[in-house]
Amino acid sequence: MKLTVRHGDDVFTVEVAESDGGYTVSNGGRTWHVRLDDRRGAIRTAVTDNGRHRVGVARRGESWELVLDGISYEFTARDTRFEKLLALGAARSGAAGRAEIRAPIPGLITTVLRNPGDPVAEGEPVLVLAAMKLENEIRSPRAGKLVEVRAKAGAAVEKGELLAVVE
Amino acid sequence: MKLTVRHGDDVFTVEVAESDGGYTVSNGGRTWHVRLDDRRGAIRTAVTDNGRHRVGVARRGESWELVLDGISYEFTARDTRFEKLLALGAARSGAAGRAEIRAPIPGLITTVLRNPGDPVAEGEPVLVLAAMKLENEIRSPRAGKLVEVRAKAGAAVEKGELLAVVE
Amino acid sequence: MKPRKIRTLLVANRGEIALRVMRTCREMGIRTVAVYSDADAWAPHVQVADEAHRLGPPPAKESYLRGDLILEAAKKSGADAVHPGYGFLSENAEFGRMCAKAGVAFVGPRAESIDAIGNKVHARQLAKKAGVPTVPGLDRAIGPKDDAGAIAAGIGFPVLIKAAAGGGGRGMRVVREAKDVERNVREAGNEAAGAFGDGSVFLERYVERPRHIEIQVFGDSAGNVVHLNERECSIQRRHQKLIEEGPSPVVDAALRAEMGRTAIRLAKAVGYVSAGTLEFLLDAGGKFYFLEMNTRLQVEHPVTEMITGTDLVKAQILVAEGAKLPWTQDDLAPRGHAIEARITAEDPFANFAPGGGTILGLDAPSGPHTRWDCGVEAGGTISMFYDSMIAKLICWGRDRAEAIERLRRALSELVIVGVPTLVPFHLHLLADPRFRAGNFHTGFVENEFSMKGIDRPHLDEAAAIVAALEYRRRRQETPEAGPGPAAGPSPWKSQALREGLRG
Amino acid sequence: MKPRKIRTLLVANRGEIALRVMRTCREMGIRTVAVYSDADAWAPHVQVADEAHRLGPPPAKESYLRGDLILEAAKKSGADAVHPGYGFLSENAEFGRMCAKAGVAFVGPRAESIDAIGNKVHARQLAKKAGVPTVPGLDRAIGPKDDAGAIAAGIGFPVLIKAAAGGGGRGMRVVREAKDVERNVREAGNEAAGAFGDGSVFLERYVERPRHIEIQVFGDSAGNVVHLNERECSIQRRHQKLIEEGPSPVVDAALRAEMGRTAIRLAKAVGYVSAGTLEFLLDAGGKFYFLEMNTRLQVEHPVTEMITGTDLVKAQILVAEGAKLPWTQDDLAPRGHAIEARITAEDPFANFAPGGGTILGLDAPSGPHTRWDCGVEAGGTISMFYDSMIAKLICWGRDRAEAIERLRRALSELVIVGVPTLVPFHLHLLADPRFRAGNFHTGFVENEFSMKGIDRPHLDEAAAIVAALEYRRRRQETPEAGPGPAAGPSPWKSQALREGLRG
Repeated sequence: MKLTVRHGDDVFTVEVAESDGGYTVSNGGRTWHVRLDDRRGAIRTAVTDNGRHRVGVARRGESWELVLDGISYEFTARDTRFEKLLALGAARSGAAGRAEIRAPIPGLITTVLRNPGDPVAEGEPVLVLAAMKLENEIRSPRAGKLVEVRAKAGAAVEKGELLAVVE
Repeated sequence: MKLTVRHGDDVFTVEVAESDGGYTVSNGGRTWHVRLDDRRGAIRTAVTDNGRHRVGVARRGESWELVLDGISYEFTARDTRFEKLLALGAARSGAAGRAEIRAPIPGLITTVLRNPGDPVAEGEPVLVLAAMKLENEIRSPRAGKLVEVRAKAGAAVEKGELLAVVE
Repeated sequence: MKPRKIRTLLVANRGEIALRVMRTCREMGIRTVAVYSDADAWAPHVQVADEAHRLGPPPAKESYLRGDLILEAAKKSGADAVHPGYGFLSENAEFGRMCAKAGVAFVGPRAESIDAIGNKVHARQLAKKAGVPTVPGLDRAIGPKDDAGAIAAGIGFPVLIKAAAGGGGRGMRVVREAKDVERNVREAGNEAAGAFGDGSVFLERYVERPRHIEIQVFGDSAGNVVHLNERECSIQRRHQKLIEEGPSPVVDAALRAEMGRTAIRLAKAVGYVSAGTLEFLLDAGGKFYFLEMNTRLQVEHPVTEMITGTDLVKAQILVAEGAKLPWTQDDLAPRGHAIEARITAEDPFANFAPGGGTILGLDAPSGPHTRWDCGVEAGGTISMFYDSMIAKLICWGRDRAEAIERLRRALSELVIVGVPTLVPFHLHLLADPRFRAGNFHTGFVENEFSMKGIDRPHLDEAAAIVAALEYRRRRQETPEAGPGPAAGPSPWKSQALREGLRG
Repeated sequence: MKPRKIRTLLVANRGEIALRVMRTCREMGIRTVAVYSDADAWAPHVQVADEAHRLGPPPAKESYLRGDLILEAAKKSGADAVHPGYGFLSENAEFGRMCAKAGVAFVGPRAESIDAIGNKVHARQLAKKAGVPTVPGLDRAIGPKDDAGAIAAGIGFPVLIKAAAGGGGRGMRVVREAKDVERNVREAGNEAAGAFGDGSVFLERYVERPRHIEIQVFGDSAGNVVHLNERECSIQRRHQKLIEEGPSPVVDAALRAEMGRTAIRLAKAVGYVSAGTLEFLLDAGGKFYFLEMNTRLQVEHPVTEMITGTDLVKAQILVAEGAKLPWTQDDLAPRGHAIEARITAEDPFANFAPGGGTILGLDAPSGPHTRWDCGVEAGGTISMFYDSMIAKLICWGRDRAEAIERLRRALSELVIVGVPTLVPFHLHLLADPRFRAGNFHTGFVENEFSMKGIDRPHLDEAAAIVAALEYRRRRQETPEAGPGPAAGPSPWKSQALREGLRG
């Protein structure tokens, strides 16, 4: 089976197959042998050529969380055929000039610094999100105009919630 | 809902209903209020009138294992209607004069002391079951004749496996 | 205070510290009462208590900071004492007085002590009076008529602007030039007013590359005070401690004795009862300056418990019952070395951004000389309403090197799924040669240590594991692939586990 | 032995002791190699190791007792040392010699020491020569031509028949009358032959109501030997220890020093290297008699580690590398009190019958001065092929009373689902006034303490909880009852958990 595994901007297109009680994952140049224990819990053991790892494993919708040596990785893993369909869809939407500002963590909006229609520079703070006793400035990912500001001071927001749109 | 809850020879026939975010369990004279946390794991919290307990919970087929203050209880819990059907079936089978000797724990049969056809007294050792570095004598539950001996020396047996029959 | 036995104790806190206090209560045969906000209805501290009462909605102001509701719960449950833990109401003198009025023992210092020394400006004045060295600076809050720039120049640059109330780095600024003083005083005042309801700030000399050394003290109502040695807490970021250890690698027996004597003198000057901590700055020349006193149990108290073989919460309760200190100074010589790593839900690869969520899996470390104080469990939530502390991991060793290696080992056993954690930071820091040599200061993490260049070293390996997991999942979910999810060498085991999870 | 650093160590054991050894290895930067039988393919000790090798089918004789296969695995993995743990090959001198021949360090005493003192008859002879008091008896095995009855009469009744090899109570019988001697000697001989492959037995006076006190010793290859104080192990049943503690409530400093000196003298007489334990009987008059020496790490070694602040496995490895002892005698004075409860899968309500099965749920205790050494995990199996040990729980306190209360608290946090455990026994014993007063002996559990009359005190409450669980289950599984199993106040959480479990 051919899979596309993504972590942020890193993409691994790999061929996976069963072999010898485990799995062979090859990435063109490099090949990994992976064995997994057969329990169902969120913490398992994975054996690779590199050693034996106690890993955390969780799946939420399309993404996998993997914890290895204390480090948390968030991956998506898709069949390459599906991946191609998605790419097709994205090309059609034509939203290349538009950037969405979403809540990176759940929290409370304490201050909205800019209004709809305001011009913003790349990296300019647009609002302040308080979470866990710390205040976090949420900045614009690029220069442009704020065409939409959904965030309201005092509102609780979930992770990923749309806060504002820059064009 | 009316349930019959059994633990060994102890039988509790109770009426259970939802009440106030929890459950009311009444046993004629005594009434318990029980609240349960809503996680799915094998260890939960149960709040009763008697206090708050961290309990172990497992279900295997018809029976529940409950661990409370370190003590493991094995219960069956059945709808009383079902219970009546079972009682009916048992009365029909007419196997009152027959006693089965089953393995109380998984282990290895090391010695078979009696042969089919042998008379046995109540409490007389019939075979020896080794488990966890200890040898356990398995005794006849009543006086009678061994009509069947399934156990074989050297065989591994599961918990509950039929070893012999006394009539 | 008249001696009386505490029979039922309400813990006015949540998370790991509530559990930790309840453990000691259980060991002492004291009934425990938990209080909780709606965010914590089935939290571990609620599950473990003998009785539990709801306070209110999730925000702390509507729940854990509501002294009135807490005392109502105490009355309902017949609690004769309240332990405040740390944070929340622990250093609130007014709450202490409310407890006294309600006839409930407050397990902590007397309200007057909190008043006298809880405010940093008062504490400086008290320290001067008691002959305890402080950082050169202004011994009062800056008023509207003061020429802050001139005062700063008099003290000598760089200066530090600090809020008189509160802590945790809020309202704190370093100023290196006269022209920046006025503006920063104003801004720090606003920040302090917002955070603590008290906008007063003061100035002191900024000590460069200092170490944060604190002395644990303990007093009883008969006026006895002992010290329980120092803790080194210089590994911090934005004034949040990340690693604490004891003894300090730079404090020798003579300095320890001197700092201990100094701390006792100041604690006695306010008639201090219960556990308290005096924070000092230690400069590169080995001179120490009193900074402030924390009038409560500290997050890092297990470090002291491991090296001195004590139970500070037990001693707090005994002293609150009117008993004398359970130790003499001679009983408290440190043995070996202990080190604590705070395990918070912060992502060291994303500038320590906090990340809440559900803990999907949790494997705790254990074994020789390893202590795990945890406030959550698998299935529980790290909520955005409170701090991001998940747990504390503390290891003891015969010497500092052994303690550090043990902590690395224990960290390697810890697996948390569902939220990011500080674990990668700790593993990297503990391997740093400067840290291992004991060569650091309070600015070390922010200015000299970096997580850059170690960005997720196992990325390709992790991707390969995910590919294998995803492959297996697809094979198992596709009907033609075989007998379904229970396939594999041990279907019975999986079956039993699923049934156990169903109920 | 030439000093050489151990880089890779194979642990020839399983369960908690394998994990415990690997923890120290990880702290020392030593690679670990696990070996396993088919019953343990994904057991925790296999998961934690850096490398793992299969030995064979589940029975120990075909796996963990196969010294040849173990050394093959050592060769394959490049291991330069083997740690045997306890049990299995740990006191097998022949295996020690096989290791030496293969150029692999055996982390334990020299084979000659095991030969010299591992056999109880030899040990008695050695003890006499070294002027160490032993129980009056026969200093050689009984031969076919001996008149066992006459020998017994000469020693004085009651007499104890003991196997020269092995331990754990096998082949051991008390005889109170001359007429029973012959038969019991024969039967004990048969039992010993079956268990240890050596049917020789000997006789000694049976000491009534003795206490089992053992001294931990440690030697290095330079001939230094120290003792690490005593452990009291009188709480036992059928010669299986259930609770161990240190210091003993009846050993004072003078007796400790005397027993320690005696133990060192005997250890030096055999040139003892590494960790070893000398078992003594202490009679009601305070006289002690040497019984036997265990030439390995003991199950209960954590008791000693907690009161002395040591890591005995680390010291074993250092000494195996050729280093001198890491402590002097003066470093090893005990601090406070430690007590260990063995958590085995045995049902104290069913005459301690072992009960194997799958561990469906496991909540481990933790917190202040609490150590948890566990060999299994949720989802794992207690197999009938090995002993029924699940874990050891060890607590430290400033004094015995505090240690006991802490252990009770920690036991109250422990939840194991799937197999019966000793927990109810421990809770009941720790509450017993005779135990708390330190007033017991090796026959206490079997003859004076009873679990009768405390048969499942919460039965009706448990039944009510089961009824509520069953009711909920039926409501959730019946379509008309609502939205299915994800119903309840936190469907998202349940959802996430199920997804986490699916993968």
